[in-house]
Amino acid sequence: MQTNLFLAGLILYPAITIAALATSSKAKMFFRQTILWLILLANLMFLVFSVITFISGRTFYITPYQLTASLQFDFAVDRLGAFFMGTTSLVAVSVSCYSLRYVEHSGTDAGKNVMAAITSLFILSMLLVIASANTFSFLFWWEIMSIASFFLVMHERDKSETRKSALFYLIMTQMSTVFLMFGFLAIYAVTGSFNIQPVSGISLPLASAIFLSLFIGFIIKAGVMPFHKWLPYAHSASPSNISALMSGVMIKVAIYGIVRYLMIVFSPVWWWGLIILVFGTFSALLGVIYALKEHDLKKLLAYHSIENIGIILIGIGLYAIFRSYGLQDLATLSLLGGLFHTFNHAMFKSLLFLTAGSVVNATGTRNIEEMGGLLKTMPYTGVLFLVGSVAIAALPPLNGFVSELMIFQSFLQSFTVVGPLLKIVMFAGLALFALTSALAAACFVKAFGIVFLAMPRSEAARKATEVSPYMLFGSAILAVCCIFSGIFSYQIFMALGYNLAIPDMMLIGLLLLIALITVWLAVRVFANRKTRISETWGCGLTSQNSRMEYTASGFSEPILTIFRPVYRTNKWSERWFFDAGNSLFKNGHAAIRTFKLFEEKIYLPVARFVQRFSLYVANLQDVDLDTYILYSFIAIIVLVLTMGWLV
Amino acid sequence: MTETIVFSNIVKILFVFVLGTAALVITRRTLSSLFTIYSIQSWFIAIIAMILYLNNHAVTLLLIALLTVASKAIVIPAVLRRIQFSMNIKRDLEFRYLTPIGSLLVSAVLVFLVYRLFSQYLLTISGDSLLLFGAVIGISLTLMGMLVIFTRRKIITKILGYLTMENGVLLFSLFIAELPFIVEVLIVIDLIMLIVLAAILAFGIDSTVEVFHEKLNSFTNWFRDE
Amino acid sequence: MDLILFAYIAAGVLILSLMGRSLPEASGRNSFLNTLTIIHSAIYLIISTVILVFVPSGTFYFNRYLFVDSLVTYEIVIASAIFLLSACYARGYVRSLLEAGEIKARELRLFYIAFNLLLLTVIFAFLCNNLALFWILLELTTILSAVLIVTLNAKENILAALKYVFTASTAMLFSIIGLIVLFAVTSRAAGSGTLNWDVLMREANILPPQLFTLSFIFIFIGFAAKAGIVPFHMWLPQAHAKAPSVISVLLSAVLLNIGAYGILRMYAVAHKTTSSHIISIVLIVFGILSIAVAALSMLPRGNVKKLIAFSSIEHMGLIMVGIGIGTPVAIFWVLFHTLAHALVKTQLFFSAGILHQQYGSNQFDEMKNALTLQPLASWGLITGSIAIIGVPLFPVFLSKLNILTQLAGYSLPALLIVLVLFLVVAGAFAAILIRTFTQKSESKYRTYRTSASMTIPMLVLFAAILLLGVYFPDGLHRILDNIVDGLGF
Amino acid sequence: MDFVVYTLINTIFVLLISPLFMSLIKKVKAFVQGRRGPPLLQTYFMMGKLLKKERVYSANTSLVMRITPYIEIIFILVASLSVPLVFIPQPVAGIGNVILFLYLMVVAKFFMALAGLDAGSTFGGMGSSREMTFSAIVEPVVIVAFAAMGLVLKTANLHQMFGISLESALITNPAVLLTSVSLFIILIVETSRIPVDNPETHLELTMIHEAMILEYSGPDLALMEISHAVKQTLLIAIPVNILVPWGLTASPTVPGVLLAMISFALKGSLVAVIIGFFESMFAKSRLFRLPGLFMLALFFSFSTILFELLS
Repeated sequence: MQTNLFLAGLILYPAITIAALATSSKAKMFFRQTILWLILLANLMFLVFSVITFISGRTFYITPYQLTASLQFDFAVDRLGAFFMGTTSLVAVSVSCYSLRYVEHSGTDAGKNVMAAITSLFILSMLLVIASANTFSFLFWWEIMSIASFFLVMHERDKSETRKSALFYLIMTQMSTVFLMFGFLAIYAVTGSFNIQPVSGISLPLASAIFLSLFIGFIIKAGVMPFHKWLPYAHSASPSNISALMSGVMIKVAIYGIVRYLMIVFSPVWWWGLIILVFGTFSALLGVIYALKEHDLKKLLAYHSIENIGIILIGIGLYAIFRSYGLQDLATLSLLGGLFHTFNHAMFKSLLFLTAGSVVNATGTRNIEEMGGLLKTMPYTGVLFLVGSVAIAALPPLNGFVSELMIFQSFLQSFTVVGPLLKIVMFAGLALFALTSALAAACFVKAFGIVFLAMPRSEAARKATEVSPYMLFGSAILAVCCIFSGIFSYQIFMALGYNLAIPDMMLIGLLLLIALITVWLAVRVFANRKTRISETWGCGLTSQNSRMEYTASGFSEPILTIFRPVYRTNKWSERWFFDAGNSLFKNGHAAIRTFKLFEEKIYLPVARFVQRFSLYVANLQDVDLDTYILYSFIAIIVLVLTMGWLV
Repeated sequence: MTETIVFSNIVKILFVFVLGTAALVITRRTLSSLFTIYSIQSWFIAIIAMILYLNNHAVTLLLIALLTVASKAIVIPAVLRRIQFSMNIKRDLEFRYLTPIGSLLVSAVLVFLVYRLFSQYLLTISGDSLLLFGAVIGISLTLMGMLVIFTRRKIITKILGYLTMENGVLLFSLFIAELPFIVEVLIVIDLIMLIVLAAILAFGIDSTVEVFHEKLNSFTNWFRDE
Repeated sequence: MDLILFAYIAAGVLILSLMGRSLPEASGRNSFLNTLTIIHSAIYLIISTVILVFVPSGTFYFNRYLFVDSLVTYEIVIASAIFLLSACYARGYVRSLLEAGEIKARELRLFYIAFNLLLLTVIFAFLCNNLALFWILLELTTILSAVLIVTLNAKENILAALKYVFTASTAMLFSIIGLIVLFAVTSRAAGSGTLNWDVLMREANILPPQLFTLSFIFIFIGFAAKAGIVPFHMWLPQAHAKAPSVISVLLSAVLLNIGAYGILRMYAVAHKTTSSHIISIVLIVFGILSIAVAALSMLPRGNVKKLIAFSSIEHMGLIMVGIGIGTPVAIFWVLFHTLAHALVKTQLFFSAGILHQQYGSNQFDEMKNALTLQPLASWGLITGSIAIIGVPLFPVFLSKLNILTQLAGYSLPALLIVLVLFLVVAGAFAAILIRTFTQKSESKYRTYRTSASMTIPMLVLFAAILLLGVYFPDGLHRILDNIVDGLGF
Repeated sequence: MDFVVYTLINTIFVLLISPLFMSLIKKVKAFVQGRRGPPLLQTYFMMGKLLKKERVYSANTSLVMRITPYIEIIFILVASLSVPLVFIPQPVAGIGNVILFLYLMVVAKFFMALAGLDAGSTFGGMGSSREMTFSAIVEPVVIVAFAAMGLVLKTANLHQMFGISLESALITNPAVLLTSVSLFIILIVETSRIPVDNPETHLELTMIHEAMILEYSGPDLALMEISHAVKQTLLIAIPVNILVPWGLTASPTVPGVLLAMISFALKGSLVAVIIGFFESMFAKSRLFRLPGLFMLALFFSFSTILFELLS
């Protein structure tokens, strides 16, 4: 059953790509719809496949294609692989359902066909990266994933901002491949084979070097702090269904890599776990702090992906520390927390991106300062966005809370167990982690409040209308998953055989329901049922317009002032005067500029250095004949000298 | 016994003459004198080959000597003079990177360097010190030829530098091991074709493109009828 | 079996004599001469495939001056295939050059004679067993390709050809010194001096290692110049950029291979002597140096053909590194890489040729709304550069990955350096392509109609590249295996 | 079965007792200012009056405004289950989990902030922006305080904490004293008392909590006030029941529960008086000086941790 599902999926995706590419110039809407329905079908097949493999618990082996004796594509899907493939295909199902109507909005016919084609290749490559059992096919599909997502980011290529972010994205993915290749090839040099299996008999320094290079390779792709800069650019530049796929699932493939190599290939040393923990904590904290100052809806969500990836890394870091100290049950708790948060983040982040996509489509802008009051004009999208925000802000009944609770639990229980120095680190980690999740709640109050509540702040927001039912249904699948996996989390874990000391959310949900019914009845019986509509209290001002409302920058201004050292905001102003003596002020403007630390301090200097150095090398060669011969002359002399001395 | 000492003295004198001509090639400015120096140099190498033939009676040495005289002493200088006449350039004044004195200093250092580095290897092949000395002179002559190429401005002088390099290689082969004669002949033919092509390109550089192409074509028609 | 050799020579002489006779006027002349060239290269392809299939490796002709073994047949098939493809492409390309006035009608005879002579010399260069004869034929290819570069009606071509001739031949002179030393060494060690590959292979273990390394270094200087290895690569970008695209295909995909073939043969001999580790250090250092200089000088490039030329230098550097490592797997994938690189490079230059005809210049900034005007050429260039960077669905990924795997076994720091350099290359290609193919301009361009003779080779090439990237035929696997055993790895 | 009895008793008792503490604090502040202040049952009368009034909603408000009061009250009530005021039941499926308790209150805060924004008035926006900022800054302090207590009492479940404090008289243990100081500061912040925010005033620039519920009227306002009062009682109950646990009973016997109720009422009113005096002693501090106060609480919790590690 599983084999033919897997093979059917393996054949269907490339067939879709080829069909869509072949007819890309002529195909009209009907043909494109069939293509998208086929992609939906393929995703469903893989979803069923991964659910079966996950439940059956047996590892599923298959070697569909052999290139040469040493290079072959063999796939092995164990429980971990099935879990990640399940998440990927679930998100892919909802995104492809969403993009049935979303694709119609932007671009020419040919562009839309090419996008559909490359999306199917993109989804297939992600699934096969997770399933691949040897590093050759891992790298093969990893590269296809990067190039396919690069083309998808380039979809709206006439905007200069898209070009910049697409180039930035490609360079970062290629850099991650450099580190990954270094790690994989070093393992190949030691073990002599490509397949992913426990590596034994490695000296610690070499193992640490390999682990570090793999770790850096994966966190570049996952968008962790020092290497995160491509994520906000790529997500705001690419169409929403693609950024939902990218941030919902592609980042998870990198997390899968870390977990696979940490759990199976290497046995972690405690300071590895510490490194992961430190990277995770700072990535989470700075991710949410930068999200707070962001007023572009998709960039805000992108920064939140960085924050949630940080949280997942905290879970994995704790797992590595506990495992190196031999605390088995704590290790499983924190790992399950990390993995469950991966699943949750895939759910609510894709939900948020899809609903954000509908909002951006309806209002035509990404800037939340120009939105407002959309809950009344787009009620269903509003409710879905609310479910997403409640989940991401880790509020109890939903799934975001359960996974963060598990990580909190492993933090709390670790104090009684771990050595003194590490306890201090744990406390600091706990404090920063709590600050992160609280700031996330604040950020999503801002996002939901400014976008959906009160009065529309621009003409476009006023005329926004609800999106098509397909798009709503796509997001609704994810919302239902969020709610379902939140409330029945305890039961799911029990079914899978892990009984964890976490509160039973189903009981809490029940209690909430009972309380709601009793209070509602009490109010219905005792309270007065008359309601009246009048206008908001404005200290006696009669004309009530949207300029009176709180804006997004106003909302986040207190936090910005408290975290000023992080933002290093500098106040910039310029003035023009009528007279030379600068006394008669003509006009001028001022702005608070947040200092882009990473961009100015790390990325641009490196890029400039490479540019200057390569210009120098290039000018070295644009010379005339005499200098050519001079170079050869010097080269021969040097060669003869070294040979004379060496041989 | 005596005649071997006399023989090695004569060869050493000829080496000095060859190095002298190389120095002259580096420094001289007028093209016609350069061509005569080149043919004298080829004569000296032919004489060395002849003397070596007298010493160990290898037939190829005699043939190489005759070939060198025929090609490098007579034919190539004639071709170069005819090309120089049609380009009517008299002198090559500018120097680049190294003034003549600088080049001479560098070539002296080169000779010493090559000797210092390669003595212990080449000794095992060449047997006695005279042959080693000849090989070292050959390699340094090649390096001096290369020196000429990148210090002189005009293409014709660069061609001449290339020819002296080729002479150095020939000298080196005389003392280390003569390649089969057929190979030597092919090398010379190849050298002539290279010189003619380089000359035409040099001619093209100075004149307009049309004149160049029509000259190139006339050359090919001549080539085709043969 | 001398019959096959004479078939080559007979075909060559017949075609050349036909070309010598009186020719129809302008456009008729091009198609007449072009059909002759196509027939000529087609015959060569057929003969080489016949040799590949029927002739057992190790047969000698022409009293041991020429010989055939599995490596030779492999290289001949690639060379004649590339010549056939460029001959078809040339039909349309040269006609548009004629219309654009970049080439004169009376030049055509010279162009095609040189083209066919070059094919002849390339095939015989691979065939010859004697190192000196190989050297002479290499010199001949330099002269003929210089003539081919000069046929275009532009001043800088002459300068480019001159630079090419001088840089290549000065370096080649040093390899004669190497030959002479080798000849002396073999005559001293084994009685009679020899320069034939098979004899050298047999006597390799009795050759004194130090002297052999000395001769290897001198010979390496010459062949490195022909293969475009860094200190001697200066002529390559200039020659490729100025030459007509058909010729830069030959320069890049065929002539560089001969240089690399010579070095591979010499290394096969060196591998048997005891001093092979010094030689592999030299090769790897020069290889990494070439990748570095090529990678760094790609970024500020404005000219498409120069960019592609630098990527050839980079791939030759990778081949040097592969040969330097010297394990059988590395050599296996080096051979595969020569084939892959030749195909992808031809595709790139063909698309660059069409874009040149469309915009009249090679500068990237001139190429406005290329995707709409020339979709085939632009997508050819995009898929070509993606293939050359080493993206999975294309063959270069397989060879790059496996050569680096062997490099990992050799030394990890070197692996890191090479990987970072490939990152710079990918960044450069991406930056340039994104900037070029998103340039828009309202001004009306007349679209250059690419004739069928140009599109067919490109489609054939694209199919071959994609097929090679995904499916690895066993026949090819067997050929490469016997080559690796033949070379004694 | 025992759990159902516990829920009934605990919820009803908390609903009854909390308005008393609110009016007691008002009474103490009035007494300090030399006035007689409103009668003790004033808060009950206010609830009754509000229930009878009609609801007035602004035109801009949406669904969020209407559902927030209900969400407020039901989340606070479920949170109250994890703080046993009178008797400690057998632990049921992690109800007493500290993180769950805190996050249930965060939900209430989250929706109150949204409601503040919904009306579209400047005060509501300012209130929710400041509320969310300072609750974000105080969150790590709260969790570290509870973690420190967890470290001291070796458990992360409130029910077990109260159980342990029942057996061993913890009043003498210095570490617990330190955490209770930081818990008291957290109480002041969470229930927006004087140094952080002024609960009585309606002066636009100074109110944070009040600003968010400015737009509410009638039964909604009543629900919001009740949930605020219950939250305050819960935060009073935690330090009280840990430091002075003698009233608590483990078994649900009628006399035991009655005694526990009386003892908790006394203890609670004592703390309410302390709060009243505390509020009268301070003036409202400047907004961006508050993080300094939070750091004080954090300092106390860290000293507890160090204390615990060293001993």
